Amino acid sequence: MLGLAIEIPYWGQSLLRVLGGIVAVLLPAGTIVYLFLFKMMSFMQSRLGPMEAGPYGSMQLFAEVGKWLQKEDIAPEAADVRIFKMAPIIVLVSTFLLVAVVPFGPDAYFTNFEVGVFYALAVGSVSVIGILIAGWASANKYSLLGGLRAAGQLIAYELPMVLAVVGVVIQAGTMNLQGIVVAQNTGEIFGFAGIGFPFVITQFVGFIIFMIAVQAELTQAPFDMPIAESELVSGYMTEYSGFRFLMFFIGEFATAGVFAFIASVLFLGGWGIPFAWFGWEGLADVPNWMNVAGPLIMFAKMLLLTFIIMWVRFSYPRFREDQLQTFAWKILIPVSLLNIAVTAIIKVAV
Amino acid sequence: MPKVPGLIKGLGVTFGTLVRTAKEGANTVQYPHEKEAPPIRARGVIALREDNCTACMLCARSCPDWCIYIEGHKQLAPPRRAGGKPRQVNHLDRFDIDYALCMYCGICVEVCPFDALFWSPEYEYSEPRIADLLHDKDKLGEWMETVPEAPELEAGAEKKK
Amino acid sequence: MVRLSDTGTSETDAAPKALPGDGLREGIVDLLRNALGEGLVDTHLVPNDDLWVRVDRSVWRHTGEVLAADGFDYFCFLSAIDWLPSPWGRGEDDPDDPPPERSTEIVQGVAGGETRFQLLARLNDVRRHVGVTLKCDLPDDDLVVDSWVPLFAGANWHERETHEMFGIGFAGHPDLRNMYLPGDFEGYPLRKDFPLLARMVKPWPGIVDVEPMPALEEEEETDTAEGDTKGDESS
Amino acid sequence: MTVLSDRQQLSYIAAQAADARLNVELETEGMTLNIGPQHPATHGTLRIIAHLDGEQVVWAEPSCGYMHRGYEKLTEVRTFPQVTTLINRIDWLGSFANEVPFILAAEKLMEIEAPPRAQYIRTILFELSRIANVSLFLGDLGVQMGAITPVFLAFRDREYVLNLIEGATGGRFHPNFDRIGGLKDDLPKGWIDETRQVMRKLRGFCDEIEDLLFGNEIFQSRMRGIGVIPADVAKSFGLSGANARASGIDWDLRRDQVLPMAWDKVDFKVWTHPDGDCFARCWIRLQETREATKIVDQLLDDLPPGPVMAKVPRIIKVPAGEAWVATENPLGEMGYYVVSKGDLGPFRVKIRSASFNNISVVPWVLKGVYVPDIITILASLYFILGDIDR
Repeated sequence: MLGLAIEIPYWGQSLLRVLGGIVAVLLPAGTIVYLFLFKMMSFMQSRLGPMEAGPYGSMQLFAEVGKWLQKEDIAPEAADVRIFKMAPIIVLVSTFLLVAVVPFGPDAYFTNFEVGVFYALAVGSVSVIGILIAGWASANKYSLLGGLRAAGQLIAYELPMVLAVVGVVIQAGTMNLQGIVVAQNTGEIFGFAGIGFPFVITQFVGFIIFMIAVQAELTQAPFDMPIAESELVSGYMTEYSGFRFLMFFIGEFATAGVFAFIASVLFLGGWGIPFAWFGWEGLADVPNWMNVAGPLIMFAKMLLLTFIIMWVRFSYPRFREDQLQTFAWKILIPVSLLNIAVTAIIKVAV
Repeated sequence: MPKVPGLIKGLGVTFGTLVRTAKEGANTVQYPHEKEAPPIRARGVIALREDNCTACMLCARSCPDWCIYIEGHKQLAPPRRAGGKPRQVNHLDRFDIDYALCMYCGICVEVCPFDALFWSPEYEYSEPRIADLLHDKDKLGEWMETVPEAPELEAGAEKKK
Repeated sequence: MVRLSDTGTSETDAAPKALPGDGLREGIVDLLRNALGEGLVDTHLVPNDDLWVRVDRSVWRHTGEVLAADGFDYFCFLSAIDWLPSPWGRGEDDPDDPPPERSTEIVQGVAGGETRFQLLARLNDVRRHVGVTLKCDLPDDDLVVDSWVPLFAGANWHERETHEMFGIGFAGHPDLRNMYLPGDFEGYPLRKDFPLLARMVKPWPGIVDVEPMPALEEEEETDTAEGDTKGDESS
Repeated sequence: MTVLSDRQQLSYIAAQAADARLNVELETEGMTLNIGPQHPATHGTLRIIAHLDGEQVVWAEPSCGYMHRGYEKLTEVRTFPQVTTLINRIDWLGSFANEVPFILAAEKLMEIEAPPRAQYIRTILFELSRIANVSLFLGDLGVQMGAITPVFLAFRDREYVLNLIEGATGGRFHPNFDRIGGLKDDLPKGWIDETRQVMRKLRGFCDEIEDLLFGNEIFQSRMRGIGVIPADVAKSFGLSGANARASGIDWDLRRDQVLPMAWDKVDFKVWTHPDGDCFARCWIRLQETREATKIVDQLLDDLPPGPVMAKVPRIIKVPAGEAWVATENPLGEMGYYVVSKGDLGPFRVKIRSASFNNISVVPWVLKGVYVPDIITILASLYFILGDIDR
């Protein structure tokens, strides 16, 4: 279903996809780091953040990357070196795998996968393996505790996340992410199609649970026990430095961006604008310029969601590990199950 | 009025600070570009007025850290009145303060009976080598330029004699 | 807005209580005298201020028990005093001169004493707002006393510290490891005959004096105070 | 230790028994975790050796001495004026407060008293250093709990207080402003008005911290019921300051003893809390900061005119005698037992610092808690390493 204005050979498409993937991962990561980690956090703490590199410190990230790349690649003596070195790559790869199914426009996607939601949730948990082996292979007690905490936490929060998404899938009637976008933008609320029908309205509970689970999956405060710098120094990342730490770092923020993309696809209407505005009937009617505007809309929505993620991160203290598990198993999962049940009943009834 | 959940209030505090920083500016200063002036009384560095020093050794003896080194010798100075006998005065040969040892307690400045030592609020004299923190009398003399006037006192204070 | 501080989780009797008078401290002395008998060696009472009690080594723990039962259950501190005058002074001697003669006479302080080492401890009564300082003589050849750890858990660290710093043993203490110093450290730093190395490694800068005029050297050894002449002029 | 038979330990034993069945099958073994001496949570170089079973602490013991500077020995080779600058550095966050009890002890031996204006200014500076100290604690509490913002707010507002202290004394951290018989100098012009403004800002900071941290449900769930220290345990370990008052011990040396200071001339509330848990300790400190700002305001209102220095000889020789003076420092009861032999310097000074006693309860209170609670409990006990090791 390639309806592009120009014909591109297959190798060209592949190259474009690779480049696009890298951009789709690194650009949000860089933006999030600069905008939120450097600037928003500083402003929330009544300071200015980095100001020296570039205007308003905008080149700071490049300076940091340059610094990390120069550093020696150190592995602890007792570490299981091969696995130790592999771990950050696994974490980063999972981010790239995730972005593969996110649609950015009618034709601007990497793959159009029928079970996109299922795939996204599945590869999202690959990073657990990376974190667990990072914690284990570092031969450090703090890392080990951090890795174990991360594994327990990510597994616990995978479930509410999946369950929160099920409501959306029921409502959209498809697991194809592109289909979910179309379903939201062609929908109408009691006959009013002016804003489409973003699922956040009906699936608000699911949205909240999804965002909480994302927060936990990203190991951001208040769920940052695996890193917990005041207890475990840096958790599973303690022994990493140089570009391997950089990979974890990019992985952390790129995953935040990608999860925000997915959340905006699932709940906020993704790249689309309400089709009724221009009288489009379906995906086939969407003109080509949406391939340019779509990513921008997605980017704006991603920034909005990461703003909330980061805002919470900079404001809250962290839970204790057992409280986190209690929260997941005793509150989030029952609530999301209830949400599914209600959604299903309404879906069948309407 | 129902109680606002603490989680929401916390978000409000951080957002409020964000807005305030954006509107009114940060509470920090961009150090090498702009500098905050220390208070007048700030104990930054000790300045020496060499003319006043009589090498009486009081400061060196009252220093808790033993970081003041003084050497001096006696010499004849011109008489005070015309036709009088030449006087014997102490001449200062060496006056070193080792800022690597100094605790900045100010006892030396206080005990000095001849007003030869002063506090200056200057603070930018860090050195890459620890030995360079030993300031000799010339360097201590240079700090004299930065010594401020003593501040006026608050109402109700008794004037110093 | 409802503040946490308004929810009033606090209960307190803010009114300051009447300050303890003489009678209170005398009562404590009487109590101890009755309970300890011969064990109470000496007391020193500054009216409305403070109370010192010196007890015999054999009743050290018993004193703690008696006082704890009387309300002195707040453990303040425990340490020791070495009454030997320091053979090193303040470390300001000129290394070239012959070492100065220093008195080695041991003079104890408040509430007297007979030995070089004295145990020092303080207990408070937080309800009556009164404290008592306890002292106990320890003979040089047998620096051991009963531990207070069974009475006051907080004495644990204080006794460890005292053991480390003075070499005083505490019978019944569970664990007299060093707190601060390495395990194989030799000597007891707070004893007066333990030199403070920081004051030994370099001579005092104050030893140096202004060199006299070469010509007048034999005439008079001028004192530092006579350097004033120039100061008068400039002021 | 006898006091260990508490419900905390009983619950731990019960948990152990429950785990024992599992352990037989899985052959688990404990792990020893060294927290410190270089660790983000140890403010300085305290080392906690924790023996863990999973994430639960079997036993934990602090290991001190990484910053032992031997102050008790150092005071013996210094004169009385020289000691003040040294003891500034015991609790380096509330340094002015360290000077006061020593100077008071020396004054007691010399039987002189500072003039009223000096007493007022002393008390003001004492409370300012309490605010500087405790406001940093309130911010640091956030960092220990994983919230990064409060510490910056705390540093921001502590800066105002430090500027005040520096403006009056010349020393930001180590004022060395107290002299036997009074103060080194009077206040500079404009200081009082500035202080009033800063006190208003500090009250705003307390509200902010309360909204951001203390009211936060996550924070409360982390703090409430954790690290409970009952009153009798607190007394037998000699806990003082907010740690004791959080256990319901109504004991504040500002109110409960006669000192030549100005606390008896102001109206303030001594807060206590019946719970004795981490939250109580932190909350008491928050309230104390508020009270301290009010004390400063009241003292500024009726600051008497007059000299700030009593008549003392130029060369200070303290008559032979012994004196014990303790004050309610930011960290708790800080006292000096000064023995003088009529010399230029003290013969022996026993420094009773608050943190040493406060932290000696750690092996007791850490039994059976989880690793994150180690940090919470340590943070809530609030120690300054220089105050432990001296």
